[in-house]
Amino acid sequence: MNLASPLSLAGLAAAMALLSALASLLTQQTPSLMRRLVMPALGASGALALVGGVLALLGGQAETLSLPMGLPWLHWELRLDVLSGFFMALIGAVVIGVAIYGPGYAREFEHGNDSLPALGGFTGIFVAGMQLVVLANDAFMFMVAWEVMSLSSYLLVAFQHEHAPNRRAAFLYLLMAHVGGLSILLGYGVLAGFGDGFSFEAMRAAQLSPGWASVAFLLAFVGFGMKAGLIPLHVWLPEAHPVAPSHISALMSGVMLKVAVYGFVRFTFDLLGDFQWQWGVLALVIGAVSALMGVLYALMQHDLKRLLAYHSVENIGIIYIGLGLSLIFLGTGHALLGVLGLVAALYHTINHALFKGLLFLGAGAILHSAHERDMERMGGLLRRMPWTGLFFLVGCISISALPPFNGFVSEWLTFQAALQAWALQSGVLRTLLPLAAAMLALTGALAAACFVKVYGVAFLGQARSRPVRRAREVTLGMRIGQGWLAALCLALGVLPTVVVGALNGIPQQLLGQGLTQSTAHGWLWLTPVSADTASYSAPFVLIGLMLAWWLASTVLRRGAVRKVRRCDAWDCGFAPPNARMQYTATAFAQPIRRVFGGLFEIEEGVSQGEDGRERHSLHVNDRIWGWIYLPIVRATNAAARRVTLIQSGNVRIYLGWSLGTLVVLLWLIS
Amino acid sequence: MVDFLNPTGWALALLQMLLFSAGAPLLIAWVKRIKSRLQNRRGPSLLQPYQDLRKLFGKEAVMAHTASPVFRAAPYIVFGATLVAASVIPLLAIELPTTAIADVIVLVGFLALARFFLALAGMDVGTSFGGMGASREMLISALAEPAMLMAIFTLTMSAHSTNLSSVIEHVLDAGLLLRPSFLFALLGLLLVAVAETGRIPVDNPATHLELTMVHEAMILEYSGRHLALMEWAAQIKLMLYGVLLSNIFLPWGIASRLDAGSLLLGLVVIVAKLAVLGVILAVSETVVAKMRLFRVPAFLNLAFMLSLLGMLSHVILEVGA
Amino acid sequence: MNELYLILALPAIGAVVLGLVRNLRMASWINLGVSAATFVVSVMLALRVLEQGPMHSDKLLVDPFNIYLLVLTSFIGLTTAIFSRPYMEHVCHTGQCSPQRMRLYHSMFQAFMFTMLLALSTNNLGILWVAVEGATLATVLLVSLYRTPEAIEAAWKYFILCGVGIAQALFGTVLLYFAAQHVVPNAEDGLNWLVLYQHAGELSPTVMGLAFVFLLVGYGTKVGLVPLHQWLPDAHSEGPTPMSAVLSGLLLNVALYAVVRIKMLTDGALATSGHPHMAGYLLMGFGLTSFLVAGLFLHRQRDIKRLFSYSSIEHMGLATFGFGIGGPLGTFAALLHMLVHSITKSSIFITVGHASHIAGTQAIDHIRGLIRTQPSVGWGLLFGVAAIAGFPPFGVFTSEFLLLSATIQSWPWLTVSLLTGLVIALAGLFRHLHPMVYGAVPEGQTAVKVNMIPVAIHLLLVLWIGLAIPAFLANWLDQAVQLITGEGLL
Amino acid sequence: MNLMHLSLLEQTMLVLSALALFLSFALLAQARLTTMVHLFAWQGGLLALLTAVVATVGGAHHLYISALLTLSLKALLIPWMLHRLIRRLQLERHQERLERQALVMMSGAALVIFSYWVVLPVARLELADTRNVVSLSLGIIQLGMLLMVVRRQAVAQVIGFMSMENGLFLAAVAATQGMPLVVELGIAFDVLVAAVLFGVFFFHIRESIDSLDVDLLTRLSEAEQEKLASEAEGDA
Repeated sequence: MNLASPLSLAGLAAAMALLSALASLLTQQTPSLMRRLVMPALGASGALALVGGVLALLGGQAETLSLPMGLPWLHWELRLDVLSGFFMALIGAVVIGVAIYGPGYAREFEHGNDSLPALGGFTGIFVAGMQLVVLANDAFMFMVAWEVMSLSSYLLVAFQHEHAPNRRAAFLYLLMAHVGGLSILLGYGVLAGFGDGFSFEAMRAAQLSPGWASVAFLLAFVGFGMKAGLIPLHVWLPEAHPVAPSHISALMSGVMLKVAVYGFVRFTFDLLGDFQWQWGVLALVIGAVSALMGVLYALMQHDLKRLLAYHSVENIGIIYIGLGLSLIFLGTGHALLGVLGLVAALYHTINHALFKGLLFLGAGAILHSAHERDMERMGGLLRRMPWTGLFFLVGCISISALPPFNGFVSEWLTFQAALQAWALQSGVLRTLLPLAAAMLALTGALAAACFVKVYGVAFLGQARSRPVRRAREVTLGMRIGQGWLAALCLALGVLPTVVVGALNGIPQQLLGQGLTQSTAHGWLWLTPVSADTASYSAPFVLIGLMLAWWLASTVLRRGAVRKVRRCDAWDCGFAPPNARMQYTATAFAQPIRRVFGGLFEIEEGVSQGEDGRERHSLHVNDRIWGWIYLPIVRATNAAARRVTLIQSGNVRIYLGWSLGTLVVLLWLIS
Repeated sequence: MVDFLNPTGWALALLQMLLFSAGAPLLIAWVKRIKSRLQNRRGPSLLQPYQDLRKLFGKEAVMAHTASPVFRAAPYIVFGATLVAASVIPLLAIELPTTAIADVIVLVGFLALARFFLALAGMDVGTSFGGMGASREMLISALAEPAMLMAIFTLTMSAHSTNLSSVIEHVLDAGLLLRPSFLFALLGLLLVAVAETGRIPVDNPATHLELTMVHEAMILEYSGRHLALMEWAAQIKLMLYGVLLSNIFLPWGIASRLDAGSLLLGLVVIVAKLAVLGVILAVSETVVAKMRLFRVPAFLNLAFMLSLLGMLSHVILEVGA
Repeated sequence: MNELYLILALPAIGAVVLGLVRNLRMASWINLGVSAATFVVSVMLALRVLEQGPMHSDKLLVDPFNIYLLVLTSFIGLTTAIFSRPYMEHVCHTGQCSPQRMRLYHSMFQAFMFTMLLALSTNNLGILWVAVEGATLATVLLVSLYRTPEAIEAAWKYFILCGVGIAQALFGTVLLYFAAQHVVPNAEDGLNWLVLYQHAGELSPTVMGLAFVFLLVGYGTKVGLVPLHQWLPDAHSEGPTPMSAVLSGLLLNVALYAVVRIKMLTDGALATSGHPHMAGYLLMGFGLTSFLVAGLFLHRQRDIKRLFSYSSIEHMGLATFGFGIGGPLGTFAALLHMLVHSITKSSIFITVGHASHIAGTQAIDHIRGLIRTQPSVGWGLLFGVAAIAGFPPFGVFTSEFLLLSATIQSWPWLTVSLLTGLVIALAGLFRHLHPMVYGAVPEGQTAVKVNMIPVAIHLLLVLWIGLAIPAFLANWLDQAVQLITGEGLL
Repeated sequence: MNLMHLSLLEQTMLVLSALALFLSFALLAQARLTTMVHLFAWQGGLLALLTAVVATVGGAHHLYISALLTLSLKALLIPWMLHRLIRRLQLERHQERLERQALVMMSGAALVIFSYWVVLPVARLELADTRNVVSLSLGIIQLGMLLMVVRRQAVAQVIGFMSMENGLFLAAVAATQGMPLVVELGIAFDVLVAAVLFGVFFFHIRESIDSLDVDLLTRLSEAEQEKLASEAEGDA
């Protein structure tokens, strides 16, 4: 096959990632190789993935390649079709940013006892694993790649394992990842049981009874939801994502969750086929709950990375809302609207990959130059790190779904999908969908609140601690890495028509139907269903805003006094404000905490510090943990304690067991 | 969809944008006037807001040492976003090219964008009041947004479109129907509008009493042209909601053809509607007292409930209607 | 056949010679040499069998089923010998064990290898019994090598329990012989495997059922099936680490091998009777119980070697379950699982040996921060455990994957319990592993001289199998499957 | 079955096996170690005799060898070794009263009945001319196990183990007229080695816990670890 074909590019991408993993073994002796060899290789992998993915996405036809690996009767087979092409491109886009950003960030590990080979190596394997998951064309290879992805990311979570919380997080992550993996495996098992064998072709051909189809769907939903971080399966996510090195957090939150979404889409829309609207309802409800709870928990955080991790839960929720809508429409026979939901979900998928990656890189930049993750100790960073500040602002606007950035477009599409509820027969569904849309609206508004808090507390105002006051702008590479993602955020926000046009290939392939109308009126106009139902022209919006700003800033200023005098803040004439008088993140979230108090487990109190001062302490905990997970842990430990009674230590009792077993067996067979 | 090469359409859009920016202060003045009348005061002249704006534009701007570029950019962004939002709403006529550029959801997006930067500006200087105002503003808007969208969804679902022109057209074509869903939606949207525009009982634009401020707290540090832009934006926002309410629920009189006569009619009608709305607002503000911040959620839940009722009654009572 | 005789002769002679050699260094080298020679010869034999097909005399027998176990056995014997050289030297320097006992150790090591190979290659079920019993006798003194009270207690339990168990097996063998006498032409070879296998259909079901139960209980004790397993953790944890490696890498396999051979006969005999799958059901029951119970046991461990011996029980349970399910896929999976488990587990025990030298104790609570103290050991342990816990790309995942798919095909609902067990086991392993490998270096813990080459070899092998099952191995296993189930997979 | 149809030798065979079973009961009941050794020796003797009888009945001449083997090994050598051990361990006077002796006896009887019930279908097959001796031998085996379960004394346990071996041997002889010779030899060798090793272990145990009471051998138990664990949790 020719080397320029998308698939071979994608394959090369995975190979390059593995290569960078190998290369990083050399960094033990010469740390500088991290900068000079490992990260460039990773970037190359990303670029190849991006190119190959985009080509496949536009090319539209699938190609396969069989590798002499795996089981003797089931060789690994790579397959690059439109869907996997899209996700390859997504992975590539973020990986490029990370690879440009990485060297500067990894420099701090060159001295100190964290091992660079581990960092580079596992990163490479991690990326390769994700790319292979997307490329896999049989359940076995899929599971191998999937678990490799989990394992390597687990090792990256445990990278700085001196800190006990990191170890705990890694353990929890590994455990839940394993549960999820097994659940997925079981789901594939059901499909394989009805089809013949574990190759995806066989599974597509499989004819399932509705009952078994639902079982398979549930297994897949749980399995992929576990990785994607749907509530209530999300508890590992806010623990694990923050403790990894920031560019890894960007990969985990930005890309790995999307790989989970890929798995779900591949499983449900491609392999499973004939849809039932009840699935959609499940996805919709869980998605809506995840979105709302995710953003609410995020609002309660003051650890920046943890906050971002909770926002991943929120955005995954939004994606699943889109998928749920799609399933509902498909299940009730409205193919076109189903396509709309799917496209909205996929659009949000790539958007979230971009801006969440961007935000994590920004958080990493802060961590890198101020060594601070706690927002309560930040402040005024915009003046110290203007570029990071700018890019972070872009991220904030995008994730808050504000025009003209990308986050808005996908949420707009989701709304459009939800608003087509009138097409449905059942009145219940017709009310459910707008309700979900209202939840989505609430989520969006709360997200905006949350990021006003983040940006206002971290980047605006005055510095709240010395290291933050000393913070300096990060290296050029780290800035470019962020800038790349920021630029993409804007581009996807302004040119939605192009993106949707490209995305169209996916439903074409999976469902045999695309959004015929969406781009019917040229690249300027996004008209998902039809022109008079709804239309959105992002370029014009951008132009309009620019125009208005220009108007306000020039026309109105004509004649006005131009110069600006600097002096102390007025603040209603109180004493000039100092850093400690600023509104803190906790204070900012207090009204919301009070309004939604029932959802959190709040421990608030005043304690006597060792220096005799009174200290106010506030802990907001996840209720889910106590509701679901602790009981399981207790049950396991109790069972383990019971079981140890077999091993009493007295040899006579052991003999008794032996005799008893014999007698019982003899009695059984007689 | 409307043709975009029709210059009159664009001219009209530009015209109504100007009308918005020009008329907004007048509306405020009108409301103030009625209020003071109701309180047995003479009240300021109807031109007072214009004079205030002129004065502010004339003054030099003062900024705190700690203020960042965001603080400086915010007024322009807020004003711009609000203005663009306003340009999307059919004021005099339906056939607006701009309504195709941005539908009602985008409209909400524009307002959210403005709010986002307003709140950031509040946080920027790092005063306690600014933060307080931002925090409260975001809470209120967060609670208001679902109610607002729910109300709008009620309309859009019966109109099968989120394009404001189409919605209004739909209502016009349907003729005068007494729809329970619209009734509830209207009430819900009214409450939302009160909350979003920072009027009593949610917020009191006339006070600088620290603990009750919301909007004022955020623009506390502004002065000169910056302040002017912020104030102006707020006024436009108020008018925007007024027009939205009146033109969506009672669109009669709005020009569906682009000739001078109907446009003039449209102008007269909209002025009348806004005048009435202003009176209602003034009356309600005189009879109702400002409520504690933590009563606001209840207020907005009521709004949401009303909108939800609207949606339900649409689904249950008006299917196929 | 000559290679086969050579394979048996080498360790036998080695045992005798090593019994006489006084010089410790020389002894360990001889031990190494003999193991290496055995391995080489077994590989040669394997190649022969691969091209010429099975061969047998009336005493000995080589078929695809046992040849792969033969190679595995001699291979693990070799790597363990490599590891045991520096390890036992270290033991001697710390004075845990006197030179003449080292002589015993080396000689018994080879004696054990001899019994293992004999048990695998014999064509006579009686000799099979004798060999397995001999394995017990050879290892019991090694378990008590350090002469600590614990060691002696462990050895005593090992001795008594396995002795009693094996006695049951003998009774089973007698019954088998009894059943055979009336069907085989010549009563003398009533225990000759091949003959029996030819006449399996004619054996009286009643007697065979009875015999199978006794043999299952007997050899099952050696496999470590719950609730007959109690000797296993003790013996593994108290014996010298190389011993633990071979015990859990080889002895369990050989015992399971015996069980499977018997099952083949029983299935043949019961094929026409009322409940043809009786043997399979019993194996499934025992396998599942062992798997789940052992998984729970993992959670409460405080001794690192006990921990991994329970994991051995768990995996043996899994393999037994696989054989119980039967069918080409299940059997293939079980065979593969035996293979990868013994490779992985022996490598883990080797690493654990080093780890306990680094920390100076086997108590999990005192083994800390291995990765920082000595990265090779720390990562080795981490990856070994990841492999045994069934993470790809290591081979254990492959076998477990196949096992699961076999289960889904025939017993869909059992998969749930299997998955639960896997998760419980994973949690049990990693909750102990984490503090051991991660974290900062504790006070006074220093690196020691280690030889991680065997570990690397083992893990690479498992990795290879996990990424791509080599064709020859696949065919090999497939022939074994054909032998056991009658139908092939490929 | 009807004794009438049996030849005298066959009848003696049955009598001998019955006696062997009785001896197992006696072993179960006997408190004094030395006496147990004697009983064990007697059992071995009986087996040897029985083997010889079977040999003459079935005309299986290789059985004479194994009869000789048994006599020398089970009746003379091993008992002698045990005696020496007991003397060197100063256990001549050692007595171990069984608690709940009646219960043990009853369960022993129950086991015998059970094994009879188990083997019944086999006997029904009428394959062997030596009717139910197999079930007797199984009974002896199970009694041996029972003995090991109820006796706390290491030596007593070993005697139980050896009497199990006797049971096995009886089974082999009665059911199949002995195993193939090579197997016989192998078994004999194993038993011998086992006996020697047991001897070694007595001393090891003695010096480690200066007693031979196996109930004291409970260092290695999860229950113990359980206690530690709970303490650890208590500290934490």
